[in-house]
Amino acid sequence: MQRIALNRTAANRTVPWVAFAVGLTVAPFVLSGAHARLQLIMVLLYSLLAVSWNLTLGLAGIFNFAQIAFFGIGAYTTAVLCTRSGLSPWIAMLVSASTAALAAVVAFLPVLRLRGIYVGLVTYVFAQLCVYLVLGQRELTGGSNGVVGLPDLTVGSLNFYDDDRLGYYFLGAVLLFAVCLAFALLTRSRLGLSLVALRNNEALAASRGVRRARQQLAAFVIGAAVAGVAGSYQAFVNSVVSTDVFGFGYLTILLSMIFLGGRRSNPGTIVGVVVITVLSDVLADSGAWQQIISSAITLVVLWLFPDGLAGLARSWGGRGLLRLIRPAAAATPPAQSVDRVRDDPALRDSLAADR
Amino acid sequence: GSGGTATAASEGPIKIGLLATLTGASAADGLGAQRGAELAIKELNARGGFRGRTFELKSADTKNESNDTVTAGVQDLQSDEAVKAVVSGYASTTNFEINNFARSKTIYLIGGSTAQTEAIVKPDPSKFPTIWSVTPSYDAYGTGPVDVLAQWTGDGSYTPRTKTAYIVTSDNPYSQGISTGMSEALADKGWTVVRNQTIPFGPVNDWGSVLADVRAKNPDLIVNTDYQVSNEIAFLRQFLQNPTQSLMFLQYGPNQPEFAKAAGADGDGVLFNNLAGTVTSPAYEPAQALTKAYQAAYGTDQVDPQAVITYESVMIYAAALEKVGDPDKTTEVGAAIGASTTQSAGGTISFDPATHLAKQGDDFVPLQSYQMQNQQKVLIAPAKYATGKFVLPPWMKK
Amino acid sequence: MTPMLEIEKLHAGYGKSLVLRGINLHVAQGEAIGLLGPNGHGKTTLLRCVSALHRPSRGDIRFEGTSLVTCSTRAVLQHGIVHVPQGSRLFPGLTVTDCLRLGAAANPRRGVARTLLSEVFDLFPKLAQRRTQLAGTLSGGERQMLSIGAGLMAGPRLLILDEPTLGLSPKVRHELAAAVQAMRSRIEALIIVDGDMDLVLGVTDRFFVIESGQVVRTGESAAGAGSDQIMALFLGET
Amino acid sequence: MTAAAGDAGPDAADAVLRVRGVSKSFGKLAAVSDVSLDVARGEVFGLAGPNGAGKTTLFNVLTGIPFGPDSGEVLLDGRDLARRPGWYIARAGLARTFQTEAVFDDLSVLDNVRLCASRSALGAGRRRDRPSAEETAREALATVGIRDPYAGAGSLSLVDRKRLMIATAIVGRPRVLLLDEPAAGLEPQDQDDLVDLLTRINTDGTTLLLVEHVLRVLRELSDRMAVLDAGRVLTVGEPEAVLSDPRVVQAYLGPGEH
Amino acid sequence: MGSAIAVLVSALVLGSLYALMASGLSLIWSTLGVFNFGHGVLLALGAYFAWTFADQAGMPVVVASVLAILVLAVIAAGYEFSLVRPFIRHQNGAMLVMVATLAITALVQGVVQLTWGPQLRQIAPFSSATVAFSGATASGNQLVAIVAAPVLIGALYLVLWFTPLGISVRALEQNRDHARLIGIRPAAVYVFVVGTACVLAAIAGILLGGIQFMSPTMGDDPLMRAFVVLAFGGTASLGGTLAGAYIIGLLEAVTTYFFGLSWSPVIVFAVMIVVLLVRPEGLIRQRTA
Ligand SMILES: Nc1ncnc2c1ncn2[C@@H]1O[C@H](COP(=O)(O)OP(=O)(O)OP(=O)(O)O)[C@@H](O)[C@H]1O
Ligand SMILES: Nc1ncnc2c1ncn2[C@@H]1O[C@H](COP(=O)(O)OP(=O)(O)OP(=O)(O)O)[C@@H](O)[C@H]1O
Ligand SMILES: [Mg+2]
Ligand SMILES: [Mg+2]
Repeated sequence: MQRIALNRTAANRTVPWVAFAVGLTVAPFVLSGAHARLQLIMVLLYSLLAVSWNLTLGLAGIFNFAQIAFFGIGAYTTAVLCTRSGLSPWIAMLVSASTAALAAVVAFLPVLRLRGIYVGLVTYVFAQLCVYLVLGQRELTGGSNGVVGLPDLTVGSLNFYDDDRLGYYFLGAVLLFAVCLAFALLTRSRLGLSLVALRNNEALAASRGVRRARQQLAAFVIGAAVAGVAGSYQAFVNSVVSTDVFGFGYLTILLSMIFLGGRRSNPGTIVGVVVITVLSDVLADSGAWQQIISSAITLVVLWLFPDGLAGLARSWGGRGLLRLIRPAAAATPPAQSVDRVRDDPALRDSLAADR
Repeated sequence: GSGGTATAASEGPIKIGLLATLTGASAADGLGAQRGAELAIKELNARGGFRGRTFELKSADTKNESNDTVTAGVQDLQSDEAVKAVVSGYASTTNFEINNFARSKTIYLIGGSTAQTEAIVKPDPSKFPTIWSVTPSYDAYGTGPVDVLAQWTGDGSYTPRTKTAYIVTSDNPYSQGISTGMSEALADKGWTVVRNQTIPFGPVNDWGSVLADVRAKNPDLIVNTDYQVSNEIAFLRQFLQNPTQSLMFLQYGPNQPEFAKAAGADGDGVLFNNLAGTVTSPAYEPAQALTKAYQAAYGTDQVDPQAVITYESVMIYAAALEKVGDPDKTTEVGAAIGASTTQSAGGTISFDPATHLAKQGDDFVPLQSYQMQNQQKVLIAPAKYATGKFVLPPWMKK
Repeated sequence: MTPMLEIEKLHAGYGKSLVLRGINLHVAQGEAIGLLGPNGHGKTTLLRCVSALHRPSRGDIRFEGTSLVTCSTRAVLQHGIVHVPQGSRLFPGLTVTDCLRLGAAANPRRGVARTLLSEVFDLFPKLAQRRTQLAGTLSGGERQMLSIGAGLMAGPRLLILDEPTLGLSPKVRHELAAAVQAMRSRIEALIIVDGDMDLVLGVTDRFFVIESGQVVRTGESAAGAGSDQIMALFLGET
Repeated sequence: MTAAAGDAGPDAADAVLRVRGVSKSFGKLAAVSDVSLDVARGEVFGLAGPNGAGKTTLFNVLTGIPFGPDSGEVLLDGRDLARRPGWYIARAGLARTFQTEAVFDDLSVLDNVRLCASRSALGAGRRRDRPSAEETAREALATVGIRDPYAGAGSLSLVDRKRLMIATAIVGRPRVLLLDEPAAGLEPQDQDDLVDLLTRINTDGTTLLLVEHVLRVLRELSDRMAVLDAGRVLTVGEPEAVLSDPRVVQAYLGPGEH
Repeated sequence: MGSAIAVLVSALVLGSLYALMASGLSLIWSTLGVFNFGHGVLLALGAYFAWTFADQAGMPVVVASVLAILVLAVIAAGYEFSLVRPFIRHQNGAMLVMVATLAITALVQGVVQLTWGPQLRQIAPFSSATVAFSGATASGNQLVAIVAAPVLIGALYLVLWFTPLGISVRALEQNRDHARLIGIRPAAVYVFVVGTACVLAAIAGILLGGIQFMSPTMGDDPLMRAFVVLAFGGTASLGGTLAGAYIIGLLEAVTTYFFGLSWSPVIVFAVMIVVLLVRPEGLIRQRTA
């Protein structure tokens, strides 16, 4: 059988994005109410952070535990600038991205000489050091008191806090959309390719002129900048920052989200975020049962679908896709699915057998 | 919830919000807070509620006290039109939620972290008409022990050898505030603080090195401001392996029933104090009443200090509401709270307009000083309520 | 000659793709057989099924009458079936001697490790020079020698060699062929897969050609040696 | 012993790659010791030798992956590359393949090649002066004969993996391509295809340095060849002459192989 | 003199505790390539079971501890069966196992909280005797910790380096398929590895539960320290892990004595970063495994 035709038309590429944008736009009106609004904002926040982490953890395959530190640094930068210097909150947000990026450069230094799981150790230690740094710089960071009383974000006379934080929701939505789009482009760019290449075979990559240090540093820095913005966003939403932004809690919940959804797949990750957030919310009143049930669900999903929910969706979507294309092999499958076919070993085999 | 116009909102039950750690590591505190508020609401409804409307409790779980969970809890309470007031023993570590409640003009009566409350309110109290702390400033925790020391030195029940003190401070705002205050107070009275050692907040695996230093310095007074019961007992036990001739003051922990249970006879002689919680003197009626009600409802006479805070908060709110007459006029209700004086189980509560904290003092909310004797808490100061006297701890020779 | 190993209607695959489509094959006691066939047509898969590294989806493998398809790899080994896999990197972090010793751990005859070790070192003197080196740092050919050596240490009754000459220099290749011939007196049966057809036909009694997961031709190696028909199979379309 | 023994060695000006006294030891083991070779522009230079002679190690130190030489010079068009990082040497125009075929499993065939065709891999240059990475990549795939550019590299057959590895090497237009046992494990037909392919690559102007144990391939391709033994160059010269040298027969070929 | 010995006792107790945790972690790590996040909660389980047997069932502490260790060994088998075996064979199995251990941590913490509640609990000491020498004292539990850890880890070292089982453990880690071909049963090795690690964690838990109060999260802090120990001592060898544990213990005790408890982590981390930059594989490098 002739290989499926692969015309990646502009329409095929844009449809999922338009759907995503529409979804983000209508979500706060479909799911109205202050409680749902805050849950949606949490979804956006966690998604931003998880997607930013996916760049190093998923795409580049680096066991980077410092992402939470970048998030925390972003949050603290914003909080300190806004309460101590009276800088415009918007500029503070930008500065947060750059301080987080700068921190990424520092965190990356030991990574230059380390490989594999050792990277996990040092980056984790880096995150711990950040906590001690924050606690140590009491005058600046408020130490264990944290920083309270951040101003609201405003545009003209529009206060983002109004209308149950509708402004914050849309800010988060725009950020998430932009970041997802940027990362999708990045994945297909040479930087993205070289990160995968380094993950697969470092020696081969080097022999093809790929500079590990530079490319992985870029991944660290870009991911960190996004995490910094997420931290800043979190600081504004809560209007407070304390050392719990560095906590193990974030680490655990984010890892579950990423793996439940499927690493290396941003849509999957976002689904993971939604599932865990909804689950925690539904189980909010069940005390210790909450963590028991949500971790049990994570385990069951991992048992059944090691590639996470994204893997599950792929194999379902894939089967549907196969049924679609068999009668008319010339029909063009959506660009999205082509990528999925390529990523999924089971599906790849079935296509190979078909050939 | 402000300006509710719908008839349902103005005629249905009046909801009182509760922010508490109902699950997670501090679930025990959360349970206490919930019981106090429940008990108060039950009593209020038994008395007929407010003009035919009943009170109802709406709890929001702050779990691990992280900012995200507290924000979510606050949001949940705020978005319910029927919630007119919120009470809390403590919610976040920073008290940042005060700003949220001030913004929505919701009545918020809080117990914990008075330093933070003061820091937020003091710059402009007029911005916080609905925010009040039923707990007085923790400053007394710093000065109180020094005052009683001076008293004992005066009446000859205790004579320090070198007037030296060793302070262990846990790295959290509560402990830090107290240890700073205590250092200053000690210096004022001519004492030397030989070391103020900060330890990280959280479980301490081994106190050996800290105690080695303590023993080397051999002070008259050892203060550990880490309020976590488990750390304090471990500290005490390791100290008792090879004690020095020092008084031992432990911040807050021994107030909790678990302390006596877990430490047993090892706890005897330990000094501690309390600004919250019932005044445990048989002569003090309001505390006796609350204890009795608590016993009837929950089968224990150990009234959780968190329960005292939430119980009194609800009662203070209800009284102010009665005065103003309209739950939606929250600013007025707030003003009424600020002007009120209440004989509560923890002492007489009236508020300082400059900080919105309850006033502290023997005639307001007293600092109760205790010593553990024969595995019982014995109230040794202030004299007004005292039920016993200071004795030298068993590890100290006359 | 009684059949030692019988393979019947064996089907196996990866995921949804079927690689073996009904292989029938038997090896008699004392016999050496060779498997030939183009790349990627299932020879390795077949051998992996025999040593229980891979589960067949259908069909049966019997060794001296006992079915192997539900056995663990270890149980297969305990029958005396030793499989030297294709292109294995062995244990990169263990020394040459450790790898060989570990190979002997499965040998039912205790206390032969030392003699076997010196035999392997005689066969591959290069390994003797490298005995304390980590397996991971060996050259490609040395690694291949080590892999074969570790297989011999297990005291095989049925020895399975998958591409043993891959990456070996011509000289070592000859030595290996000679060694395999010499070994035949001690092992009861041999299955060998190799790209070097002359070598395979030189050391075996019979050969099987596997294409598209099926045995498409079989014959006596002596007769087949140099056979244009076999050559044609390779040179023809794949 | 060096290649300068006068036998058909290229002039200094002609040599694209000059290896000068390169050594590499692991502890006491001298895996490569004092090797000097001159590879002429446009030739196919064969390299043979017993297992463990140091062929792969020589490739490693020439390309700096994963390590450079302990001493010696590696001159590519007169520029010394010894002890430079691997990516730098690769961009300077010295590409290699690996003994165990390696590709980027999680990328599609096209992306594998596209990455290696990228501007960053080729060094600086005007973008509009050259075809896009994708075009170059498709061209390279056509050269090696892989038809399906969207297949996942991880699902390729052995032959295609080998082809893809070569495609990723040639797409960057290296001056010298080092090939480590490209024919190992291939059946006769595929070996012939490989010879064709390498000949074409060579005719297109890429100098080849070829390590191979399959003598047929070595004979057909090499213009000149050297035999390494125990880290040293044993002989250099015309393939037929080298392969009939008694020392080579003794150390490498063994009886009966000619 | 008294202070020096007290600090030394402190260092040895901490070192032993960390060594028990870290050696199990490092064993799992080097065999499965996995960081076992569940190690802390296993420690807590050990402590809670020992407490239940000692305090509730009224058994002598030693008997209760042995029983708790047995229970943990059984739990370890379940742990391996449900968290390691289903995942490790996958591509990226290591990552999956890690997330699974993360999930099980939350799950077990919840179960512990439901089962044993939030009250403070402490295991009765092995012996109420204290030993005093030159002005410093050590309690029975401290002595048990100081002696037990090196003995147990020494035994583990012997097993790993001088028995076929030990070589199998190392071989399996390096090439699963070939290990199977030479007769190694992965499942058996994994059970051994996880079981040993669990038992060591349980022992650490029982010791800690006698010194401290128990909570579902009591293992978190020792786990983090063990993490640091691994980075410090390297995972390449048990010797390195052991040395790392005692060095960290000593560093902590000494820096606490001189600079205070809150400075000790900063100093420990700083030293660790320097060590990692100078010797990326950890302080002590060994030939193999
Ligand atoms: N782990 C695997 N997953 C999916 N497909 C596989 C796997 N291993 C092998 N295959 C496929 O199975 C088929 C048969 O492979 P096998 O290795 O058995 O062939 P072979 O005859 O030994 O080839 P060679 O001569 O190259 O060694 C090939 O098409 C290969 O791509
Ligand atoms: N990292 C290392 N440490 C120790 N010895 C090594 C290391 N790498 C290679 N060697 C040794 O150096 C020698 C040369 O190895 P090399 O891989 O270069 O051989 P080769 O000529 O490519 O052999 P083959 O034809 O078998 O691939 C071998 O004996 C090998 O064992
Ligand atoms: Mg094969
Ligand atoms: Mg080689």
